[in-house]
Parts: sequence; structure tokens; C-alpha cells
Amino acid sequence: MLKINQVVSGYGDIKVLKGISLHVNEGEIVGILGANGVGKTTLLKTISNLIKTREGTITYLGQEIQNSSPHKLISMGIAHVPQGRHIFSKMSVIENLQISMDHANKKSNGKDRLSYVFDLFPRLKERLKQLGGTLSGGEQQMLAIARALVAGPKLILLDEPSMGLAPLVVQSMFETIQQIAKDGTTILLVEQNAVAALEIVQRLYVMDMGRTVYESQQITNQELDKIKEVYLGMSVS
Amino acid sequence: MKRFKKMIFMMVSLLSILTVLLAGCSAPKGASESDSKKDSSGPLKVGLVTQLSGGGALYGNLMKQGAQLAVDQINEKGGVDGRKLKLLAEDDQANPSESVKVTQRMVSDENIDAWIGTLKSSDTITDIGITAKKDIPSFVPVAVADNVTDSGLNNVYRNVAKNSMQITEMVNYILKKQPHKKMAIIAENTDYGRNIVKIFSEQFEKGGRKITNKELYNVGQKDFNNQLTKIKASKPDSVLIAGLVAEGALIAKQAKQLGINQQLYSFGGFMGKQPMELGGSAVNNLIHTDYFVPTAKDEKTQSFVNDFNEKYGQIPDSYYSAATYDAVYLYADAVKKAGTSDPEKVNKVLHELKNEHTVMGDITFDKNGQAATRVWISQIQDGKQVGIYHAE
Amino acid sequence: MTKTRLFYTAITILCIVCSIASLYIQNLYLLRVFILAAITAILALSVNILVGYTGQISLGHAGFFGIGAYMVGILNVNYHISFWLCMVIAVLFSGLMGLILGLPTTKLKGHFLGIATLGFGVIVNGVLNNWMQVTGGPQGIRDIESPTLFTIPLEYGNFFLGFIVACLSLLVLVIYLLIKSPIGRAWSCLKQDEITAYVTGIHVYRYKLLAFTISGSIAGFAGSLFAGYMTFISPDTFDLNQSISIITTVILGGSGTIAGPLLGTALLAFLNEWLRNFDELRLVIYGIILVAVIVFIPEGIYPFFKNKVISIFSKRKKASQPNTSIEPHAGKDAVNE
Amino acid sequence: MTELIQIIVNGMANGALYALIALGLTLIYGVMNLSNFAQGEFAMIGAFGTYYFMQMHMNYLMAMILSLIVAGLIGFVIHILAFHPLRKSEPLNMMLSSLGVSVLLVNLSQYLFSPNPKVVSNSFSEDSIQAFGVFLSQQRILIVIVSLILCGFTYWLLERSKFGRSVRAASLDPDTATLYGIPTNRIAFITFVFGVALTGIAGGLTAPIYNVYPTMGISLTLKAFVVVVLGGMGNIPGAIMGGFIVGLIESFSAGYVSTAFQDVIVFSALFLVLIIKPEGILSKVQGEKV
Repeated sequence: MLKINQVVSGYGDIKVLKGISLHVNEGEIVGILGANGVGKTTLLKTISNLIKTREGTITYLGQEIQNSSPHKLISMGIAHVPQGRHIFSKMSVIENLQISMDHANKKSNGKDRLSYVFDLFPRLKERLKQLGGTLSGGEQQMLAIARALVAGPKLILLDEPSMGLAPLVVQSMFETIQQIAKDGTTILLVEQNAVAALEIVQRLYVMDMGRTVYESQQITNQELDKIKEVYLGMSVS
Repeated sequence: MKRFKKMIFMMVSLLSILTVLLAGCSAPKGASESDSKKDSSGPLKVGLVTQLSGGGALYGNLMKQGAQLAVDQINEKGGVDGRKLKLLAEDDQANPSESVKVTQRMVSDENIDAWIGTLKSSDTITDIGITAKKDIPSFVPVAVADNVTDSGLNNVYRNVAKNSMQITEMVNYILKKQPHKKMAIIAENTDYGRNIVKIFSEQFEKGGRKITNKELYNVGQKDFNNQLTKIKASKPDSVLIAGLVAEGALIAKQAKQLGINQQLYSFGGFMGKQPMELGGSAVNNLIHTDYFVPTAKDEKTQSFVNDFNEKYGQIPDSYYSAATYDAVYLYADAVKKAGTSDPEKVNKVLHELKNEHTVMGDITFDKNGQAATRVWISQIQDGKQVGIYHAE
Repeated sequence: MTKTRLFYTAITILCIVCSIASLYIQNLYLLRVFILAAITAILALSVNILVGYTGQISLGHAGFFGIGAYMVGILNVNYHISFWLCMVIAVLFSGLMGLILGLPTTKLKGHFLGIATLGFGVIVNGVLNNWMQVTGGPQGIRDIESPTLFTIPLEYGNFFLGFIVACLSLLVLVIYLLIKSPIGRAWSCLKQDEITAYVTGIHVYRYKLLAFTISGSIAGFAGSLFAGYMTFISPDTFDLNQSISIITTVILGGSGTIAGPLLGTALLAFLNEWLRNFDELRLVIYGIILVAVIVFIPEGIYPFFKNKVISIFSKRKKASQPNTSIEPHAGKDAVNE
Repeated sequence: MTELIQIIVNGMANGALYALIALGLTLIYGVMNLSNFAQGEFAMIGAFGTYYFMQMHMNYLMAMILSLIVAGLIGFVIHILAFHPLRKSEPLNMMLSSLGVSVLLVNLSQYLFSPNPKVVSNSFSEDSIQAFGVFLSQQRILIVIVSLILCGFTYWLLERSKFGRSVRAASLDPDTATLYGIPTNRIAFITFVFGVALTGIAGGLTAPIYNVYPTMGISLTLKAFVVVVLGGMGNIPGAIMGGFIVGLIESFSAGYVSTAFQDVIVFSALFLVLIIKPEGILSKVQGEKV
């Protein structure tokens, strides 16, 4: 579905991604793990074209997208939930969702998607008129994901959904993500919270210094320990 | 240690700078007053310094047009003793340091033979300090503050009545001919406006009448309702506008709209047809002082008005053009009479002028260079300027 | 170390040459242009402390400039205090005003700070224009005493220029030292990120206040020089246009560098005089040039050319020395900041 | 008593005008993060446009509509040349660019149209209505009405329409807005043109009472900035509110303190607000713009 081939990008003179390659298949939850500052967020931003791709190609559904305008991607079916949520704080919950629906490709079944989202996050339905900025952290994250979902995407790029959330909330969040994937949306998940992420991902890449340094096809327990120890610097007890 | 060395090094640099500065004492002082030889065969250069950009450009351009007309006319007739005139007009943006810079440039770079300027009295005073160092004949056709000719300089000539003259005329006129006893003043917040407020109210109240209130506005302001509301509340029987026409016409208009129908008075700013254009019916019956009446049955005036109209397609109806035009002629004639452009001799001729007939009237400069030109009292009647009074 | 020494030597030689040359300029017009430019340069340096080193905007620096000039004018003309004492008082007082302005405004950021300082400039100008008893109102103050330095009468342009170039050099030196000192490091830290600076233990508020105070007093110093040179001051000099032209100078030249404001002053002074050849189109062209420079060289002229020069010289070294300078715009693209 | 009412009426009438100009300014600030110092110059363009179209024997309304289009077009060109290239640069640079634009526009119009004031007169401009000794000119009533309508329209546009949602989203968080399909650059363009066109209307409206001349915009820009900061930058209801507040402060300080110190008082009030409530008097939700 998504294929990234030898992509180089970065800010100004600094290259953050130094020829990264990976792919995501339809229906998968693919995790990208790695320490702080290895370029995970940059990778997602490069996919959604907020940062220009300097070399290499990004292919989505057989189409090269590295040169298309960033605001067109949502209608092509790629939704990006940015790190730190970035909901529109001075707009109400419903307006946040409407924005996304305004520009989605399939306008016809907008109502269905809205009700789908409210089924997933009943909390949001209670707070439709509330300003985004007044929501709690967990609710904001729900809204951010909901905002992506109402656009009816085929692929969601999720950047650190667990950041700053309480462990209990994180757990239910990841369950919801799993649910979303089950309902047919492909997910590319970037996480620092490796333990939680490893629970739900079907395949994963470990990033370091702007490259993928490890790719796993099937996650076995043995492999998990190895990943934890070698790449993520966790001691396995 | 490194830092210490650095410090030492810097102290040395610093000291050397100061040493050089002190060494400067013994340097030749000649630099400050260089006396470059003037070319006595090239054109006579007349420098005009006035505001040619921003709000005041409205008046500055009129000055420039008047001066240019005079220069062209003189050149057409063969110049002065075979020498052509050349007008250098520069913009001073009504900014003191720009004005000084521009004047200095004309004096030391362009070697001007005569200087004309500016729109603002305070800048004029500073500038004539520069031209005085070389004794360059300097004409002040527009700036009217009294202290311009109070500095005792030998090279300054003002061919327009100074502010106190027009104010006195106006006060005398009102005391003699008008019944108004309680007057409100709205004045622009410049030395021009402030001076009028001060002198006028002194003289007016000396005449036994009353000033109800004095309000100020800034040049460039557009809305005067606040000032006018206050004036209206003080219930005057007449209102004096101490400002120029750009704001003055708006004041008159807005006063009407606020229901102030009292008699309006103003000064030289309301000359010409601009007040009627800008103020419409609101300025009807306004009484003001006038230095220059384009319809006067004077031969000189008529030829100036015709020539100006021919060149620029409009009637020169305010004194800005006329007085500047005169200034150029005054200088050219003085050079002709003196037979040389040597500033000392030209100045002497200018001081000896007796009743020189110009557009602005018969000019005689007193020892400070102030001429007593005509001051009329005019009234705008049905869209026309009508001279109604002239003190003998 | 050798590089620094080279820098000092160059500066010193330049100053000496300027000082000496200033004594031999015969053209009074050029003298005036140079002197006024040097005063503008001092002003530009003072704004640069705020804009360039601490990342604060000031659109009201003409206020400090005016306060300095009027302190000298009022004290000298009305109370006959000697020029030099006036100057000291002016510098201290405008520094104090900087502190007072800083107290409420250092909490503001960006555009708000810009408008607040702009308001300060308007208020000062309004007071100068209307407080007749003290400031003389629109007429201004005339006949300020021309200073005499150790029997050298500074009323002569050459000496004044020499003096002012020396002042300017001294100021450059002081600012250079300041920037290299812990204060300067604190400033550059809080310029980049206030919160980080705060967390690192820098008393952000205090350092900002210090910047305001120093900047104010330098502008006041420029004002007192202006008063001493012109011997006449009026509110027209200290208006919004002045404030704007100072900050324009700094940004065009390149804020955050010492050479930038100086270069900016020199270029604008030259441009201003040169454009006189174009008569009526003068300010139109000025506007076009202003916009063009900002659009094409937003980082400022000095850094632009410096980078050009560096890139020419460092082509050979490039392999061994990776470029680690962080782009200032990097953060703009980033969603997470 | 009459005086007091007259003062209030004056303040409100001016306030409506300030609000209209501030509206454009605050919109542009919100979306482009640009303090546009050339805002008043678009009022000047609108006023000159109105004047010249009326010289071609068009009626006032027609002339205003055409001149607002002209203001918008000039805004479009200026946006391409002076602001669009700087969109990723520091806000200070854009502000400086706008100062350059202001110098350029003022002096160009002076060169083209001469500094002489021009008079625009329509059927409203001469008369005023009167009630209980309080006067208000008809043109000012027209200004108040048009201004309120435009403010209302803009508010509706922003709060209730799809386009307005995009504008607000783009002003709150441009990058995220892009991710959700909003073409932020295009939005910035449209907002700028819309903002300067609004100001162009203000120019056309004021032409009959203020006359038309090249430097007329400068003082309007300053007022608009005070209004915008008072109301909270990028805040539409705030700008409308701020307009009236500034108008009232002005007329009260002129009426009861001193006309000479009018500007000083207005800016002191601004200072006070900035110290006490830096985010503007109307803002409820704290939360910084990204």
C-alpha cells in the first residue's frame, strides 16, 4: 500500500532521514520504534509532504506522492495524526471534525463516518460544542484520531498517540487503535512507548540515525526481547 | 590568561583611538570653513528646500511651481547679465535633520547663489544659520513665524507678512467691524498654530472680548468632531481656525455637520479656491487674512496669474507660489542691479530696496529682512474670494 | 585567538583611519551626512541589542532617542548644566526609562511587544509635542550648547565626527564584550527559547530588563549626541518614522551581528543621499528597494554576504568540517515544537 | 447632557470605522501572522478609486464596489511580490516588508495623483440628522451601517461557513490544517485580498468626510493596530468591540481631558490593557497561537 524507497529529507542543511526504506501492507498495523531524535516524526512528515522529499520515492497505491501538495493527501486517503495532537484549540469538537470532513474524498457517507467515530469515542459526542482546547489530554487524543477517521482514510499515520497520557488511558487508546485496524484502516504507528506498541503491532521497524536498522516480519517473544535489549536499550528482566 | 591578554589588547586599541582623537587638535582647522571659489560664469543656482513628499508636499509643490515659473521666465529673457538661472529643488520631508542636510548639500556641494525655503519656520531658522555662514541671500517666502527674522542675520529676507502682522490685522478688523464677543479657537498643534493661539488670544482679550476655549489638533488628522463638540459646548459666537487648508476645510465641513453655524475666521491658509473645493458650502462666509489676491487689478499680478495658468493649467490663488515666484525675481533683480553675484553686494542691494513692486505688493526689507507686505481681509462669498477690508 | 586579534586589529586600524580621515574632510555636506549616519549607527546598535540579541521588537526607539536629546536640551538650556553632565544624566535617565518601559512590556511577545513599544514612541512624541512648559512644544529647544572636549570645540564638524567615530568604536567594543560575556550568552539563550532559558536557570525577566535598560541608555546617548551636534531639537525628529527607519536599518543590515547594523546604516545613508537624483520618484524607489531586499535577503545583507564569502573559502574544508549550523526556519516546518 | 450624548455618538461613529479597518487587519494577522503596516494604504487606494470612478460619472455605490475590487487586485499583486515569498520567514521580516509597501504606495500615489486632496461628494455627504441637539452626519450613519453589516457578514463567514472554518483552522495551526486538506497558502492569499478589500471599502466610505490624499492611510493604520491589540489579535468580535472602545476613549479624552493629549491617552490605555490583560480584553480562552 505504502512503499518508501531510499528517502532522504531534513531541515535546512541537516539531513534527518538518510535513505530510509520501508513498506506498509494493506490492513496492517506497522510500528516504527526508536529513541528520541532518530527521525520518526520527520518520517511521517515527509510522507505527508510537510517536509520535502529530497531523494527517493514514496509510492502510495502505486502512485508516486512525494511531489504532490500536502493538502491533497487527505483526499487521497492518507490521514496524519500529528504528535502532540494539534487539534484546533479554539474551535469546537464538531468543528474540528467538520474541517476534516470538508476536504475528504467521499463526502456522501460523512454521516456514517461520524456515527462510526462516535461509536468508537462516545465521550466526544457528549462534548460536541466544547472548545477543543478545553478537553483533557486523553479526549484531545481521541479527537485527533477521530478527526483523521471522519475523513474516511485508507491509511492513518499515527505519531506518538500515547504521549502524555496516563497508563490506563494509553491502554484503552491502543485497544481502540486495534479496533480501527480491524475495521479496515491501515495504520502506521510511530511510538516511543515500545512496550505498549509491541502489544498491538503486526510488524515493526526500528529506526536509528535516519535509517531503519531492524525489520521484523513476525513478532515472536524471543525476538521481542532481542529488540528490547539491543535496539531500545531496555533491560529484559 | 588569555582573557587578560585580550583585555590588554583592547585597552591599547582604545587608547590609540583616543590618542588619534586628541592628535586631532593640532590638525588644521581650515577644514571647517572651506571657501571654495565660485564659478562666476556658469548659471546662477537657486536652491529651494521644502517638503515635497508626505502631507506638506501639497504646499511644497506650489512653492516649487512658483519658483520654476520665475526661473523659466528669466531664462527666456536671456537670464541675468547673460547668466542663466538654475533651480535646485530638494525635499526635506519636514524633518529638521533632513532639512539641514539638504541645505548643507546645496551650500557646500552645489555652491548655490541663493537659497529659498522652507515650509516650516523652525526648520527655516536652523537652515538660515547654515546659509548665513556664507552670506548666501536667503529668502523666506512661506514660513511666517516671527522669530525667523528675529535672529539678526544679514542675509535673510522674508517677502511675506510675519505671523503677528496678520494676526494683528485680523484682531483689529474684528474689533472694528465685527460684533463677535466670544470666540473659540481650533489650532493645529505646530508652532504656527500655537503662535496664533498665543498672540491672537492676547490681543483679542486685550480688546475686551473673550476666548471661550482653545483646542488643538494634529497635522494630518481627519476627524475633528471631538474638538468641535467641545467647542460647541462652550457656546462661542464665532470660531477661529488656526491651520492650513487641508485640515481647515474639513474642520469647517464637520463643524457644519455638528450644527456649528457660527461665523468662521481663519488666516492665510484659506487663500485661493482650494478652500471652496475642499470645503464646499461649509466655508461660505468664512473670513480670513489674505496675502495675495489673484484677481487684483495689478498688472504684475495679472501677468503672473496668466503665465502660471498657461504653464500649469491652474490659477495660482495662494501665496505659496506667488511669494516664491517673487523671491526668485527679487534675487535676480538684485544681481542685475549689483552687477555681480557676490553675496555681499547682492545683500547690500536687497537691503536698499525701496518699494520694489512685486506680486505680493511693494517690498521694502527692514534691517532684519522683514518686508511689510499687504495683508487683506477677505471673505468667501458664494464660492468666490472677495476682499472686504484693507487697513490703511 | 589569532582570528580575534585580527578582528581587533582591523577594527582599531579602521577606527584610526576614520578618525584621522574625519579631520580632513573638506566637504561640510559630507561631514553632516557622516555625523548623522554615525548617530543613526549608534541608534541601530541600541535597537540591535533588543532585536538582534534578545529577540525583542522595538518600534518605539525614537522615544529613547528623544528622551536623551530632550534631557540634554532641557537641562542645558534651562538650567545651564554643562553638556557633559547633561549627557551623563541623559544616558542614565533614558536607561531608566528603558527599565520602566521594560517592566510591563518584557512579558509581551512578538507583535504585542511591537505595538506596545510603538505606543511608547507615540506617547513620548505626544508629550514632547504638548508639554509646552518643559519641552517647548512643537517649536522645540534652540541654542543648546555645543560641547567642548578638553578644549577641542566640537562645534566644528570634523572634530565632532572624530569624536563620534571614537564613541561609536568604543560602543562597538563594549557591545562586543557584552555579547561575549555571560550576559550575552544568556541573551542569546533566551532569544532562542525562553522556556529552555528559564529552565537552565537564566532569570529571563531580569535579562530582558537589562537589555531594555542598556538599549534605552544607548539610544539616549545617541540622542544627547544629536542634541549636541544640531544644537536644535524638535519633536519632528523623534517620531514614528524615525523608530521605523532605525529598525529597518538593523534588519536590512542583518540583526544579531555587530557589523550588520553598521553596514545597514552606511547603505541606507548612502541610498538616501544617492536617491536625491531621482527627485519625485525618490521615496518610491526607496520603498521598492526596501521590499526587494527583505524579500530576497530576509536574513540581512551582512550575514548574506558573509555566508557567501564563507562558502567560497570553506569549499575545500567542507569534507572535514560538517556544517552544523541550525537553520532558524527549521522549527517552522515542524508540527511539534 | 447634550454634550455627553454627542461625545458618545462621536465615539461610536468613529469606532464603527475603526472596527472596519481593524477587521481586515486582524484577519490578515490571524492567518498570515503579519502585522500589516500597509493596511491604511489600502483605504487610501479605495478612496482614490472611489474618487476616480466617480470622475468617470459613476454613482457612489458603483464607484465603491469597483474600487474595492481594485484594492483587492492591488492587494493580490502585493501579496505575491512582497509577502508570499516571506511566508516561511520570521514575522518581523514580513512586518518590515509591509512597511516598505506602505512607503511605496504612499509615494507612488503621490507621484501619480499629486498630493492635493481630492473631494468626493455624494448625496449624503453634506447633511446631518439632528435629534435633541445631537448631530450626526448622514455619511457617518452610512459608515456605521455599512461597517456593522460588513462586520456581521465577516463574523458569519468565519464562524458559520466552510470557508470560514478553513480560515480559522489555518490561522490556529497552519501545518495541521494542511494535513486535513486545507490549502493554507491559498487561504492566506484569499484572506489577504479579502482583508485589504474590506479596508478599501472603509476608504471609499470615508472619502466624502475626510477627502482623499496620499497620506490619509497612515493614521488609520495606527488606530487599527490599537484596536486590534485591545480586542486581542486575530479575534473578530474583539476587533469590533475594540473599535468602539477606542472611538469612545478618544472622544471622552478629547471631551474631558485634552484634545492635544488625545493620542497619548489612547496609547496609554493600550498600554494599560497590555499590562493587565495582554491577550486582549475580549479573549476568554487562554492558549497561545502556535
